[in-house]
Amino acid sequence: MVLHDFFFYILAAIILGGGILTITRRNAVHSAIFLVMTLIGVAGLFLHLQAEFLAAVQVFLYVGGITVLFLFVIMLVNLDEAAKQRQFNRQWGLALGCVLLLVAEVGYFLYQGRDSFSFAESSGVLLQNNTQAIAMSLYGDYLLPFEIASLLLLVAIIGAVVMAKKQI
Amino acid sequence: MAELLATIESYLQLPYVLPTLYIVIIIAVFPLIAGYIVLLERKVMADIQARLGPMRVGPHGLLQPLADAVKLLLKEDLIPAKADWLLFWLAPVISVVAALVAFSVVPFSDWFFITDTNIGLLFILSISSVGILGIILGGWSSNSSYPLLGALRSTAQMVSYEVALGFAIIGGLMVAGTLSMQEIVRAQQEQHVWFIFYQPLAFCIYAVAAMAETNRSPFDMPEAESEIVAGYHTEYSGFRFSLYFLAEYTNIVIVSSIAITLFLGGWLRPFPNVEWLDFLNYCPAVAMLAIAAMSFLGAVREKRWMEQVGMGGLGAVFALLGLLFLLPPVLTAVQGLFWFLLKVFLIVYGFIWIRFTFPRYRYDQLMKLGWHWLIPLAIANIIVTGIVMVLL
Amino acid sequence: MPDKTFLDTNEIVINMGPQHPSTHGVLRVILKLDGEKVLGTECIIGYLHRGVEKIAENRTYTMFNPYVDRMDYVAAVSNGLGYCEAVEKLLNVQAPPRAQYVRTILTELNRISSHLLWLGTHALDIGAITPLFYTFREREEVLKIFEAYCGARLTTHAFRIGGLQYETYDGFEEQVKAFCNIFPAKLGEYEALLTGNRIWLGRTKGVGVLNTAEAIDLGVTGPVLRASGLKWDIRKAQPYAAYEEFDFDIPVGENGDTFDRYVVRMEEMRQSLRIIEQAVGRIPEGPVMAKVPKIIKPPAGEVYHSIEAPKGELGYFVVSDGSTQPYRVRIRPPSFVNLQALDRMVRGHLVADVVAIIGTIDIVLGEVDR
Amino acid sequence: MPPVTPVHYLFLSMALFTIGVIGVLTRRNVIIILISIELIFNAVNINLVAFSSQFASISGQTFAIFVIVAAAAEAAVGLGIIIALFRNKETVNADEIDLMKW
Repeated sequence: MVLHDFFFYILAAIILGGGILTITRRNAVHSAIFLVMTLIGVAGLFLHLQAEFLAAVQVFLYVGGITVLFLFVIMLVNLDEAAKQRQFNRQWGLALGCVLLLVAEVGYFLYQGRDSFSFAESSGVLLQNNTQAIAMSLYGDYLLPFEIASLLLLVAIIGAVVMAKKQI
Repeated sequence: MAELLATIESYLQLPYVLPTLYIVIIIAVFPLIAGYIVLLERKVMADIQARLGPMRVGPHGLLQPLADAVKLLLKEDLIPAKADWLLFWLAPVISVVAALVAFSVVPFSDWFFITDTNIGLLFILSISSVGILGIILGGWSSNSSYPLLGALRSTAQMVSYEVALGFAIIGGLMVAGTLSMQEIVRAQQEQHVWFIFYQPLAFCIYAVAAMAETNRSPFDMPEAESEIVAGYHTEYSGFRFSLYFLAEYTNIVIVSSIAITLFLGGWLRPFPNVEWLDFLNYCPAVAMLAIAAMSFLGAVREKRWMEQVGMGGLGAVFALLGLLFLLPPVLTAVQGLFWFLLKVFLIVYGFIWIRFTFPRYRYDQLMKLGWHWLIPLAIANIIVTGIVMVLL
Repeated sequence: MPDKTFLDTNEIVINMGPQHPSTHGVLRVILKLDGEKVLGTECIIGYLHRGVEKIAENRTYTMFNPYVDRMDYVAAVSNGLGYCEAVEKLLNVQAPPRAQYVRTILTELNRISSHLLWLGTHALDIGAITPLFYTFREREEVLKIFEAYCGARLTTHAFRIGGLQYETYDGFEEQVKAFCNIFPAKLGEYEALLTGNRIWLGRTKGVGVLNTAEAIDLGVTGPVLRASGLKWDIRKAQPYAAYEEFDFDIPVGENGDTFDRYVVRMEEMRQSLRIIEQAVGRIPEGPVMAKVPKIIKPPAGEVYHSIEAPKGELGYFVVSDGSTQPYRVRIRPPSFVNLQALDRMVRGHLVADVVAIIGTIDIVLGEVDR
Repeated sequence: MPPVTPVHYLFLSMALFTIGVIGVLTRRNVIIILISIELIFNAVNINLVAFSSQFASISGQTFAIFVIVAAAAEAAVGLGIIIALFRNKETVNADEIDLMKW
């Protein structure tokens, strides 16, 4: 299983590298591109965990949908001016300190409880027919949340249109 | 000798060997095929427009793609001074990679495919949606007005038509009951029907949306040369331009492959379950021999001896192939591949035909067609299909 | 990344041309846009100005004749006809009947070739690539007739003051008849590609509407005016050459939109064919040149003569002071006047329609700029 | 090196989450803040899918789909707000958008 683990570390490197570059770039388009790198890394991780359907949805919706939306808005909104200004706000030191404290805390707990985690033996079998299983779960157990999610999307569409339109 | 064959066979049994071999074959051969699709397009265009088309390089211009490739590779590689060079460099690569990766689940025949996952079709859709990034970044990074306008138009068009495309595909998927490309073809074999007969509306919507998705005329708004010069690749030249070109033609083949797999029986021959039509199995051999005969006839009519030799050689190659295909094991092996490629050829021909027949839509008309007609129709199609499937 | 963003400005101004594939030459149009909607235009012309009218004052009447071919270079025969007839009017000379007939045939052939060129490029602007090649195939036949007649294909210099320089060549009538036989089928071919096509209808119907009153106010003439519903054709209103003797209809549009202008021009080609068919059967025998002195020295005076060129009313106002050179030649080019209607036609339409509307006016920049 | 267990995924997820939070808290550009929120969503998704694998239950993946839906809705509305904001205020810097009304 060395190869298997090796892929995990590579994907982790891609995800974290992409993430760090995402939040440090001056140019928002570059940020979006490194976001794509992270997203594709996460999709690879999903494949690695045998969540194939989710991996495809991740690429389809995130990379093909949300990122394109971001790029669209970045092009509509002129960011040349913004790229020349100061990139970080004034309380960045405080924010960083708090976040590191949080990380230390969570990391400590995770490290202490590391032995209680292990992959289920049957996970490979379960995920054989990944698409069907997700469909059954989505349209069976979680039908109500599914409908609510569709409603959420509808509201989001209307909200976005209302806000972005010049005159209504 | 037998030992060697045994060794080779044992290697071929290894899990990654065959797919890797196919990947190499596809990546190596496909640019050439794309070049010949361009030649086909130019020849068909010339025929429709009462001209001859390329005639100079090789007999009947058959070597034109090679000449074009050399020309494009040797062109100066221009990057506009104020362009974002990293993205300018990356954008065509994204386009090409996204287009070529989609081949990994295309079932060329019952044995010639790289992989067959249970999300095959969804995989192609998601990968081709990554290709949009290549276009939008290419337009933006050029730092010029026309490419930016072209990229915005292109993206809006592709995102809109992706919805219609997805809904049309769902119609076919409901009948097939699987996302795996091989299983879809097998389902058509088991149900004794091509899904185009169950889902004619979905096929029509798919065809229109696919044309828009690949930016082909009459939906070639992003490249409308009378309005916005050349759209998102205005600033590209030489090799990078050829990458965009390759991506465009790859996408055409990909959308044709989806249409064929989902609606037109994939690598199955027409009427695969009707026994008295088994003589159709000899079509590959007959087609090769027919091409050979036509090449020989053409060789006789050529004036220059070089071209006579060229056409004659071509005829000889095809005649040999035809004779080879007459061997039963070879015939069985090429059967699926032949029908798949024949169907791809016919659909690509249709694309070209439409391009040189119709005027171009206006941008608002295009959006209206997509949102007012195709998407509602596709949704209605899904609902009707669902009701019918529940009732039966 | 343009300097101004698309969001913060309601109006953007973009420049189209003079190097743009669909301005049909070196027209420069400044477009004021709201998004993709056109708020107004301004045409900048003059990139092809050669001072034709000024040249006329320094050349003799005969020497100036070839210059007029260079104005509307796709309808050179019509230009020549107008100029020759204007000077003939000044001289009070009548070209002999045989010359009149040949002039009519050649001018109508020229009208067909000009309309064919318009059709091909107009369709190309709207994105239909193929009609261009079909129309050029037939235009080639017309140009072959010109070439056989006078040795030139484009700037023909076909006519002389007082008639024709050359007798028609052997086989002229047969060649014209052969063209008349094949052409109706070819017209059907173009219409099969375009007329009923939904995309074509969508791109042309209701686009660039110019109603009758506006058309008259702006002084537009030719097919643009007739498509707006006014039955005005100088060939009928003030017949010249041999037009009086032939039967033909004036096609008229109803809505004055791009589609009507397309239909009117297509029908005009049919009517031109009718005229040619009538004329070619009965070209009278006789001389082709009237008695005109070697050195043309018209009496002092002035004359205005206009003809129905393919693009509209082409008028020549020639003032003579009794010398061998005209004192002043003023040319009323149809394209120049028709181009004024562009602004009225494009307002409220999209950028893509601007291309279609420039095409539908059928301008030739050589004539606009002179 | 020990074999990869869900705890590795949790650490990865935590790191990505942290990067996202840092982005949200320290950047001035609103669009990059939104992008950072996407990073946080992805961190959550990694967790969900890893646990789905640990407990051999598909629910985790189903919820990941809901998260993606929420992310899409958030992006659409968020970018709509940014466009409206930019039209009125000509800036995308979060610390300059400090009035309730203008």
